[in-house]
Amino acid sequence: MKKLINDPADVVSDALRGMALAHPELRVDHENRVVFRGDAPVRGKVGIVSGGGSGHEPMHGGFVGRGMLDAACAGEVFTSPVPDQMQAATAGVDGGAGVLHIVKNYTGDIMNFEMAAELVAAESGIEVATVVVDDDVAVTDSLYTAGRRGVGTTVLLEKIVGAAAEEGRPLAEVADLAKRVDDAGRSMGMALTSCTVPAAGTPTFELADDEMEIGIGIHGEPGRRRVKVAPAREVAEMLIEPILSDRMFTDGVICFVNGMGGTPLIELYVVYAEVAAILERSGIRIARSLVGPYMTSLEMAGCSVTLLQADDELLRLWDAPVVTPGLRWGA
Amino acid sequence: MKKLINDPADVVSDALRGMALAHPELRVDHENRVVFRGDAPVRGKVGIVSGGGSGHEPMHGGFVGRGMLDAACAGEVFTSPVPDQMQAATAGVDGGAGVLHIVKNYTGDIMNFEMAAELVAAESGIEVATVVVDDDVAVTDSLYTAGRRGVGTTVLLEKIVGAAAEEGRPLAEVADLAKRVDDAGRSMGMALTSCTVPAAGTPTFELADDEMEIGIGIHGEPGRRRVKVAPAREVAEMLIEPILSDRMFTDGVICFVNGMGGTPLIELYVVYAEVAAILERSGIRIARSLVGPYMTSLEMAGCSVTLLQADDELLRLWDAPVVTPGLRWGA
Amino acid sequence: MSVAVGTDDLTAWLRRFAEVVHERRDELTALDAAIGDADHGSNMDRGMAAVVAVLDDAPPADPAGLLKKTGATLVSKVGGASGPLYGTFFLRMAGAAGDGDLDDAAVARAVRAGLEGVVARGKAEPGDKTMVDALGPACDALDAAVGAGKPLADALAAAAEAAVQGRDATVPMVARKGRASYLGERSAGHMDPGATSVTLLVEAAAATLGRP
Amino acid sequence: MSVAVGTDDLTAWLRRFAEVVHERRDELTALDAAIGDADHGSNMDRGMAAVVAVLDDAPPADPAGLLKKTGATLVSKVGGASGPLYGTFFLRMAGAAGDGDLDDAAVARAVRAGLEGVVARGKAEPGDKTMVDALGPACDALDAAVGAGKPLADALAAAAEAAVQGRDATVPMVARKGRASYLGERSAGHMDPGATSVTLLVEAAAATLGRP
Ligand SMILES: Nc1ncnc2c1ncn2[C@@H]1O[C@H](COP(=O)(O)OP(=O)(O)O)[C@@H](O)[C@H]1O
Ligand SMILES: Nc1ncnc2c1ncn2[C@@H]1O[C@H](COP(=O)(O)OP(=O)(O)O)[C@@H](O)[C@H]1O
Ligand SMILES: [Mg+2]
Ligand SMILES: [Mg+2]
Ligand SMILES: [Mg+2]
Ligand SMILES: [Mg+2]
Repeated sequence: MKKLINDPADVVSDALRGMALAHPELRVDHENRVVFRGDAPVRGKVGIVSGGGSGHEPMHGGFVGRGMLDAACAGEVFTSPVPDQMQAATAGVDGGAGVLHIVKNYTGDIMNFEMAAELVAAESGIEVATVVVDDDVAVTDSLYTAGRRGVGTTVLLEKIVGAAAEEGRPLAEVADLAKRVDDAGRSMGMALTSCTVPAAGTPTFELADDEMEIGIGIHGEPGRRRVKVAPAREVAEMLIEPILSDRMFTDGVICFVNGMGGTPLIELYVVYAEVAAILERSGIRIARSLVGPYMTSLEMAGCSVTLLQADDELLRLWDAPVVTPGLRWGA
Repeated sequence: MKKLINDPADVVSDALRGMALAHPELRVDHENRVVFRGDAPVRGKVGIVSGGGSGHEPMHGGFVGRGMLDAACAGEVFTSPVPDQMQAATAGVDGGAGVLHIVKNYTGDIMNFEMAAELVAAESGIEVATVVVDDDVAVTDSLYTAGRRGVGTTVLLEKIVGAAAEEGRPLAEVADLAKRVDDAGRSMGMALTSCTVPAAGTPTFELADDEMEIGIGIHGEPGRRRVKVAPAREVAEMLIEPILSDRMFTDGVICFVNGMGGTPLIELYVVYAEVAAILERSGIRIARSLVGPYMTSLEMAGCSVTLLQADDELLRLWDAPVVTPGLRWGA
Repeated sequence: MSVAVGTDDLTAWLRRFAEVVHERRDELTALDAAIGDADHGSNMDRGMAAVVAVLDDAPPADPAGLLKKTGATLVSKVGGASGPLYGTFFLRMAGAAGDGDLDDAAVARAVRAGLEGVVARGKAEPGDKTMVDALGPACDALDAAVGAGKPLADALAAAAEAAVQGRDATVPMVARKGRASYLGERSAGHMDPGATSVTLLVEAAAATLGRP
Repeated sequence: MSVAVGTDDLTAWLRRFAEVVHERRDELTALDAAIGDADHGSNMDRGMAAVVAVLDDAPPADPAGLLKKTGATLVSKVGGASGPLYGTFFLRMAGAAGDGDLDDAAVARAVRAGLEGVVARGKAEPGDKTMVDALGPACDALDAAVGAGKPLADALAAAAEAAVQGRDATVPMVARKGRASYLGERSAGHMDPGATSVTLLVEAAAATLGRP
């Protein structure tokens, strides 16, 4: 295993130390592993809390700041944080208007956030609402399974919902908006290589030199199928086709080409060009775009594509100022 | 070779298509492979032109925009652009106040920019000044060699000099400032893996599973020495020590931990924490920092560290608004 | 003739489980790599190391307290799916344990409560390819044996036997819960990591409890 | 008795060079991978393919025009170090070529002018482990043989021989110019890619020019 780390057991705390030092405008609670906005809690504003396993940087800690998250809880690598963390985050961001928990649909995340919400309800008067993001079309949606994973839409949702909270909207509205964004987003990912969980020390899966995995998530889990490597043009087709089959997209989408961590930006732009060409042929206008490694899977090489059906309100919230280490504009 | 590309011969033009589509605020001259500010030329402002081989994204095209570059020329992967490109860029950004060429110290870049400057002088009245960036302490500085490579300082220099040009300062001042920044910056890099030039198809060098290269540049060239892999703490020492031996740094530096393309952000933060600890022990205060993959070497895993001795003026220019795909704040 | 299970017994059980998890950590992680995210071994090892630290430093004096602290520690230290599930298992055991030492029937009742907690928390049904597929049969076997008046040691041996069979039965299953479910049909042909670790838990019980 | 070198001869030379570069593209890139950035083969191949396209589509009618267009095409299409250097070589040859076909002495003068252009542009000295280490000796051998009245074909054969030796002599050298210089002592033990490609250029001349 070749990584720029110290002891594999310390990766998360070491990285949080680095984040705290590099971003003095944030406040890091190292004991609870929570990254806070420097000015949290913001009085009268709905607090937005997200979190999940580490290894997806900049998500979520890098999305803390004005116009996006108030706090992010960092679990061990690929392991949901524990309820204590969400409790500390919730208490730390409550400005009196309640708190929204943004949870990606993984059994671990669901259960830990659920326990945290139970504890918060039992121990404090803070009102908590929860949105579950489940946008991965690689996974069959069924009542009888764990349902779809939460992937790329999470980034867009955190930005949009963060902007709405910044506007001072009440918790119920913010939570409704969050559900609307989740409903409007679909994603699909692929990998050229596996990643190596530091504590495991070996690649999670093996891929031959001429193979790629289609339909992967963001935890190094194997995908839905393994195929021969193909040009970016065909990869873009393989990712977009199931998205377009799953939901109607009409004029004006946010198109997000995400890097998995080991794929450089030059390749993401190549993929974006192909994705844009397919959407153009399909008569779907791209209203906004985002290209880069925003929701990674350690050093995995690969990408995912997310389409979010936008409307005027969502675009206005997307364009609103955001000041975080990972996304920053308008201020 | 596993890459998200189409034909290796088309990587640069495909990526430029993607960039143009993802960033409608920029103008891309696909024939000359030049990325322009949408509003170039800006009347009365010194035009800032940079460029170099591709494969370092977001550098340089991703640094085009208000407060940074007016144009960037994209060469083939790891190959300096040709004089025609710099000529087109220079003509396209000249707002009457002259143009600064930012050139990294590589024989190819030097000669191609030199020929471009000769052609501009012969064929137009545009005044051109040139700054050569040569900050890589891995390379011995000598009159009898090609001198030091231009690496990480380039990013900081483009930001700072871009801000000065935006203030409306005259060419001579902007060029002097550029030289001052180059003098004040030092860098050192390392690699855990090689990269693969698309047209070559195989890794430029081979590294055993327990080896790393210290003193690499940004073109997949082998480094100065090969050593056993070590914890981030020791890697940080290996990178910082030669920097601190090469120049006096006093209170207030800009500290830049750069990712080489294949190393995820979580590891860069781990390295940053170690770098910050060493600087703290050395009594050098970090005034500003930058952590991320800003000057990459395709999908190489590794990092570099750049220290720039700052002062009030440089910090003010660093903090000034910048609106580019790769760096954005304050506006 | 029932042998009362007290704090020392539970401590021995938990220490034994911690040891085995530590020894087989890489194996559990490898199982999770095949159909999950390669962290089940390190998750369980981290959690049980924290439990052992509690046992070393500030062991609660009564069985219910010990089980509760174990559950709370796992919830606080593990995360992922296994943290809340194992945590809930011990918290519910604690809730059912009553005061003082546990006789055989109390042990069986506590384990049953633990299982119900796991099901309430995770909503897995038998056949979903989860720890429930090993813990459920183990619990049934324990109830049956204790109900038939078998000594606790024998009852736990039967439970361990049932857990092993339940664990092995997860191999051909297509996962419907947890991370493995994302793989669809590709999840078949692999043993479930949580069913494997929970079998180690029952085996550790068989090796440590009910021995006079 | 001097055989005049005309546009057809130069065209044959350039086509031959383009062919050889294309065939040995991977070899040149591999040499550059060892001490540079793994692009010399693709750089030269891209450039010479563009030259061949010019020869196919719009070949200038006179030798000087042909050399000039070749140089300009290489400058515009190659980039890197080899673009300006090879480009300058041909541009300076063009400048020295005068009007009409070239006799042996004119060929030698043009090549010398090309070499001087390379040195003026790149500032490499003999022993710096660059193309100059092959082109320089080739130029000297050409001058000497032509001065001694040898037929051009023989003179170019001698030049090619000298280029080969000069190229081979780059192996032990420590690079002081170009990208290989960043490697310091580690650059020793590898043949210089530019010295290798320029040797192919001289060999192509020997194979195509001065043959009646
Ligand atoms: N809904 C559920 N009910 C019961 N057990 C579950 C459920 N989801 C997952 N598990 C168990 O958890 C195990 C995985 O645990 P672990 O790898 O530690 O967590 P994660 O899946 O969050 O990475 C699975 O092998 C399975 O036995
Ligand atoms: N200053 C110089 N003078 C002469 N030749 C040089 C000089 N610098 C580099 N070269 C030649 O250029 C070759 C490398 O060319 P190429 O790989 O195409 O360009 P780059 O080094 O820009 O990648 C070297 O092998 C060397 O022979
Ligand atoms: Mg996990
Ligand atoms: Mg090159
Ligand atoms: Mg797991
Ligand atoms: Mg080269």
